[in-house]
Amino acid sequence: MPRLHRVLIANRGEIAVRILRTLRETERTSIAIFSEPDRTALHVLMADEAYPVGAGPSRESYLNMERVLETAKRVRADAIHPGYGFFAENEAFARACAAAGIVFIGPSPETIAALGDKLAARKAALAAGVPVVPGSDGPVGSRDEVKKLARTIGYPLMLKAAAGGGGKGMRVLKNDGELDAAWDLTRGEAKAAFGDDRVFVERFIERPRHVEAQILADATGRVAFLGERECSVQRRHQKLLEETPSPAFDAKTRAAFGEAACRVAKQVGYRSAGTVEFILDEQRQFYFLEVNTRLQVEHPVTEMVTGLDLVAEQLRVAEGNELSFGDTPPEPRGWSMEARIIAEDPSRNFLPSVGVIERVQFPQGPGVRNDSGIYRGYEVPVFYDSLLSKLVVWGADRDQARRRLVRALDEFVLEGPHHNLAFHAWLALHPEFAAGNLSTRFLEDHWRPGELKAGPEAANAALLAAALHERAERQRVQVGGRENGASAASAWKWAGRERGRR
Amino acid sequence: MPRLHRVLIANRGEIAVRILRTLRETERTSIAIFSEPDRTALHVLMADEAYPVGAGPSRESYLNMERVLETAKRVRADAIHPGYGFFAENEAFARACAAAGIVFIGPSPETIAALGDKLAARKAALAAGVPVVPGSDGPVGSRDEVKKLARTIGYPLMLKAAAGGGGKGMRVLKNDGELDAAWDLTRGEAKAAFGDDRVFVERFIERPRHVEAQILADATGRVAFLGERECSVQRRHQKLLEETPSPAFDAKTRAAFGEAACRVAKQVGYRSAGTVEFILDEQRQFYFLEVNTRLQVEHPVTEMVTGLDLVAEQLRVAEGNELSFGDTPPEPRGWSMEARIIAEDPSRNFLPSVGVIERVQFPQGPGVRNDSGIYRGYEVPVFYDSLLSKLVVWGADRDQARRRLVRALDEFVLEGPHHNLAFHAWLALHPEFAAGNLSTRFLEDHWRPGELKAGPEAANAALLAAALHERAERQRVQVGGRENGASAASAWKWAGRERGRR
Amino acid sequence: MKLWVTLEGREAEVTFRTEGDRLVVEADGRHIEADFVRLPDGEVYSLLIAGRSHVVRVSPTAEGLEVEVRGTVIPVEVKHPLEKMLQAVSGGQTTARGETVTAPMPGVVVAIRVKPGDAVKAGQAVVVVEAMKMQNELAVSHDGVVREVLVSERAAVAAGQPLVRVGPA
Amino acid sequence: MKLWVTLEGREAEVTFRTEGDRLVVEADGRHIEADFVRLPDGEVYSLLIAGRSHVVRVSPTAEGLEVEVRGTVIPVEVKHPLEKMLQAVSGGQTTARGETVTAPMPGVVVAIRVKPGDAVKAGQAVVVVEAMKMQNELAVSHDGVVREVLVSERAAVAAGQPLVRVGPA
Repeated sequence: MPRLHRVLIANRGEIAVRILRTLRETERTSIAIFSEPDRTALHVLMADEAYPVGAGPSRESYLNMERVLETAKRVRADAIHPGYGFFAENEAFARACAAAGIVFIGPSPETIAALGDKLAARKAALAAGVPVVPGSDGPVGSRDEVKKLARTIGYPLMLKAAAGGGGKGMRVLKNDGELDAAWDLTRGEAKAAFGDDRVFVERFIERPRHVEAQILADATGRVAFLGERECSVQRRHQKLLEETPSPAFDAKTRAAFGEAACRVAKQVGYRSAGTVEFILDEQRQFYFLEVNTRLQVEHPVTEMVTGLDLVAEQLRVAEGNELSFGDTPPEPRGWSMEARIIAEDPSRNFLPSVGVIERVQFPQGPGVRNDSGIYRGYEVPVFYDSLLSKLVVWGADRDQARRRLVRALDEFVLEGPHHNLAFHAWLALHPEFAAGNLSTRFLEDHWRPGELKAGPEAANAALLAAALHERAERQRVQVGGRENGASAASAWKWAGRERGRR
Repeated sequence: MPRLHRVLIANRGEIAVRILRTLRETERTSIAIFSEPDRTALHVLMADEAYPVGAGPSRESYLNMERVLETAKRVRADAIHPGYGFFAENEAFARACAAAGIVFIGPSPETIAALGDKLAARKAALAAGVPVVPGSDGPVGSRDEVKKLARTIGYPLMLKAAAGGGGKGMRVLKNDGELDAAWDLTRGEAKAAFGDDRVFVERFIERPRHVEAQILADATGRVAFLGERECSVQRRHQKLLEETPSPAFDAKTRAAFGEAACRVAKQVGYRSAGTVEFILDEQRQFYFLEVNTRLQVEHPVTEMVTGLDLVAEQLRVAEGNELSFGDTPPEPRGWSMEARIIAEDPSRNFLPSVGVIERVQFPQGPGVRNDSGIYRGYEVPVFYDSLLSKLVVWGADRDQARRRLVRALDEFVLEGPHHNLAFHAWLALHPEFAAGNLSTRFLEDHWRPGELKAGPEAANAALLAAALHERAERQRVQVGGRENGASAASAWKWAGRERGRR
Repeated sequence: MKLWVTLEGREAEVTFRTEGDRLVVEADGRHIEADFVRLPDGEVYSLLIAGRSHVVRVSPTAEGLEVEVRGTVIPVEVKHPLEKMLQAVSGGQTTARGETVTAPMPGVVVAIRVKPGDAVKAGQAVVVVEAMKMQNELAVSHDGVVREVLVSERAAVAAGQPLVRVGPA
Repeated sequence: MKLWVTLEGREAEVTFRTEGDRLVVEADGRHIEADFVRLPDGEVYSLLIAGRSHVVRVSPTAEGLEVEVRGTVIPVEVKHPLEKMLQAVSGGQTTARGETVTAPMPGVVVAIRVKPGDAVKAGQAVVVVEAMKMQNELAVSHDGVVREVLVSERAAVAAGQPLVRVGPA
């Protein structure tokens, strides 16, 4: 297999930037694609080449299979890297690439098909002798079917989109009543997000940990386990902070866990980088959840402790070469955490936010890595997801990593959309987090609106800043500038609404 | 020894920022000091506390011993970290700290005294059985004395300030004629930089490599060798790019080298972090040069491959604790390089530059670390040295590190003063550098003015940019806006001068 | 200069003056002095309060100011003497006025949970808007009665567009 | 619009027009088209030239423009038709005019190597200024004769301050 010189990145945002950095470091030509509103996106500015693929909505550009493939052919791309989301786990796209003589950087279409459907994946895991969470054997067609199942498995249940992933299209049901409310909403989200409204159910574990295995398999079927990642801190099934290793693991658990993950991978003849997701119950017994046949958002924490470049390894595999480390992956060193910096407002129930990045200063210094798709003056488009940047830290042990995260968050300047920097600072300083007592219910258990109150010293500083602002504004401010007292008062009332608008 | 809670940083710029990051990560109070022009310097903005110590010139502020110590006492500092430069290698300051009951973070005053004087240091090395470069046994009093010495050792000779360091106050003499020219200039620089115009001479090795050993010694006299750093790429004895490991070393050389460095350290009862500098001749025989009794500018490359935080280790030693790794330092992993980003103009013989940082975007992503003292809108003061930032990269091997450096330099945006980003890109791409063929004469051998010519593609882009600029300016530009042709012409002539002014 | 500043729910009468780079503030009995300088980029101030270093970022919003201190955003309500007086006159029983639920960002209405005449309780979700691939339930902040529903399901809505008007209970 | 652009020593006659976000340039026979957009921060343009992505930063200087492309700074001299004509008239024998050596940055004069009347050769150092702890030798760019020395040793000088005037040989 010849060297892949020209690689098209069928993605955008931070992951497109992440991929093109490796392309540049391996002296390949990086080819970006962009939707109309993304003409000024960072991945377009940084790429060697960039080509338009349509209008803002994903379906008309990044998910426009014909347009993307036509572009790849026209610009003579040797390969396509799908990143995550979009076509990353799309069997048809992978097939179409092969048909067009373009290397799809990822597993085979057959593997994607076998694992993309959660139910087929469950079967594969069972076939490999890996435990799974009890649930429906296939899609459930009606509320009643679910209710019947509930009699045997018992509530709480999890209602999940069959084609789902990334926490979208999932709801917990505590009783028949909640089912009635959730049924349409969940299938609606599934339809909107994946164009497939089939859903299934499985037993809901009260306080599970989400732990996943990073695997890397070469073309000859050799599978390497690169350590676990704990992604328990989530909100609405959306991961917020990931780390490796898992504070819940000892060497024995890790060995069994890695061995199980590799069994699943071998069962389906896996190739390239992938993630086998498990949940741990309160007894730390792990159950297979699903396989993500792609590079994961949180892959950097694995890179920080192994020193590997997972994108570079994917390219090696796609070129038919063996992995850079042969049979023995490097010993993980130290601890790494990733905080997802998202455009949302923690003080308003994490409502998504948009707008122009007015100012940004990324934290720097020892043990800090930023993977980002934003820059000063860039307007975050409404069409795509609200991940602005990933703040990744490394430490010799968990506590150094955690304290470094606190330090880095403190340095991080981000003005424009609302963001969750202060939330992450709250999290990193929370005694239960510091103690490693995590579960996917961490927020339900510990987060309360108003957690982000500033201390008295900060309040004093804010008071002084307000005075200095008034001094600066003195000329422009007319006393009573708001037409009348009533509307001044109404400013109060509207406060909530208004803040969402920024 | 009690924990050092309140640590005053008797320094400024990137190293003050570097130190306070570790203080924050180890949950200590960071106390900055600042000169008048540094009121808005980054270390002041980032510190927990900050106190003024006088006017712009170093002698009136950062080198004002009474003022600094008085401040440290008044604010109840437990310890002072001197960084590098300023009081870092000042015996009297270290003594005064002790007298004031403040812990000086560094070696003992006696060690500083023994090693601060290059001639005493040579004696210590000889006593430890470590080879030194042949030269004068003490300061030379006159031109004639040097000429006499030259008869025995032979030209070329190196004329060096006895109190020197950091490459300041050094000149190479090829013959008696050059001596006459250099004598006053060198002693003048020595006087200006160190307040001590004593100079000495030693044999000048034509194409030496500069390789240094990072050592770390605890209070009980245990000395650890943390690997070498090659700092051969220099201009006017000013290091420009450092890396670890050295491409000139094999395991055998490294072992002998580390062992020699530790012998010197033990000979003088060294404590805390230090650097033993050697030069390698063309036969890769190493000769002791000097010991820097401080944290080195280039210490981050050692941190990148060992995973250690050298400032944290210094704090442990200052608190009387053992090193974090006990007796066995971590195995170095991979390769690291540091490029010094300096406010100077490579296209004008590296003339120092000043001005406001109009825009800055640090490179991000995998394996990249920035240690910097600047931010957007900050005005680089003329009083201090012109190091703006340190770009540090890590790679699994030298070539990945080098290609990552190229990638990071390409991402780096820095507008305002002239800078040497393009120079570093030239260096990192130079075949001799890529091959690891380094010496302190690398620039004399390979650098020519005009090396930074842009390629045809960049020239086209520049042409288009000029057109777009004119379009944007169309309204404001009056044709012939410069009063007349003569002055338009003179704009040419003045170009050189003008560019220096930015 | 005199101001009323509401910060974290507490309102205080604040008087301040500056002397060169010194700022002197009196707020309900407390006396605070600081060395201040405005930084070059944006409305950002460096404050040294008894040696403690703070960088504070000020951004005006519709209802006043947001001041960011070390990553934490602190909403600050500032009123001037006259404004204060007028508000006193108007009594400021803000909750009696009802409210309008607006779209916080561009999106598509995927569900409307109420119809005119429905009684709603504070915190009750009345509309679901999908934006950035998330479905967001928009709730009322006070008890009341739905007066108007201004959009229909599947409608694309702009940021700030009124969706539902609610009157006092 | 027509311009004369000097770039890396070569002068070219350039005509260009824009159509929406397309830029069309003709420069000595070559035809270059690009998709362009000005980026929000500074005078920075994103160019797509036949798909190749370039971010170019433009900063005006005393003698024209500096355009930065991927870290390399390219000085660009731009002249307008009239300016061009006038320069033709004035013959532009720039080197015959002599020059003034100025301090490139604030510093202290530590040595003066010439006196009025001395003949100097291009590249010869005439003054040493210490700034940022480095001693910088300032040279003349053309042969000539020293007319005036405007400073004395130990004098503190400001950026751009004239130090030595040199007349034609």
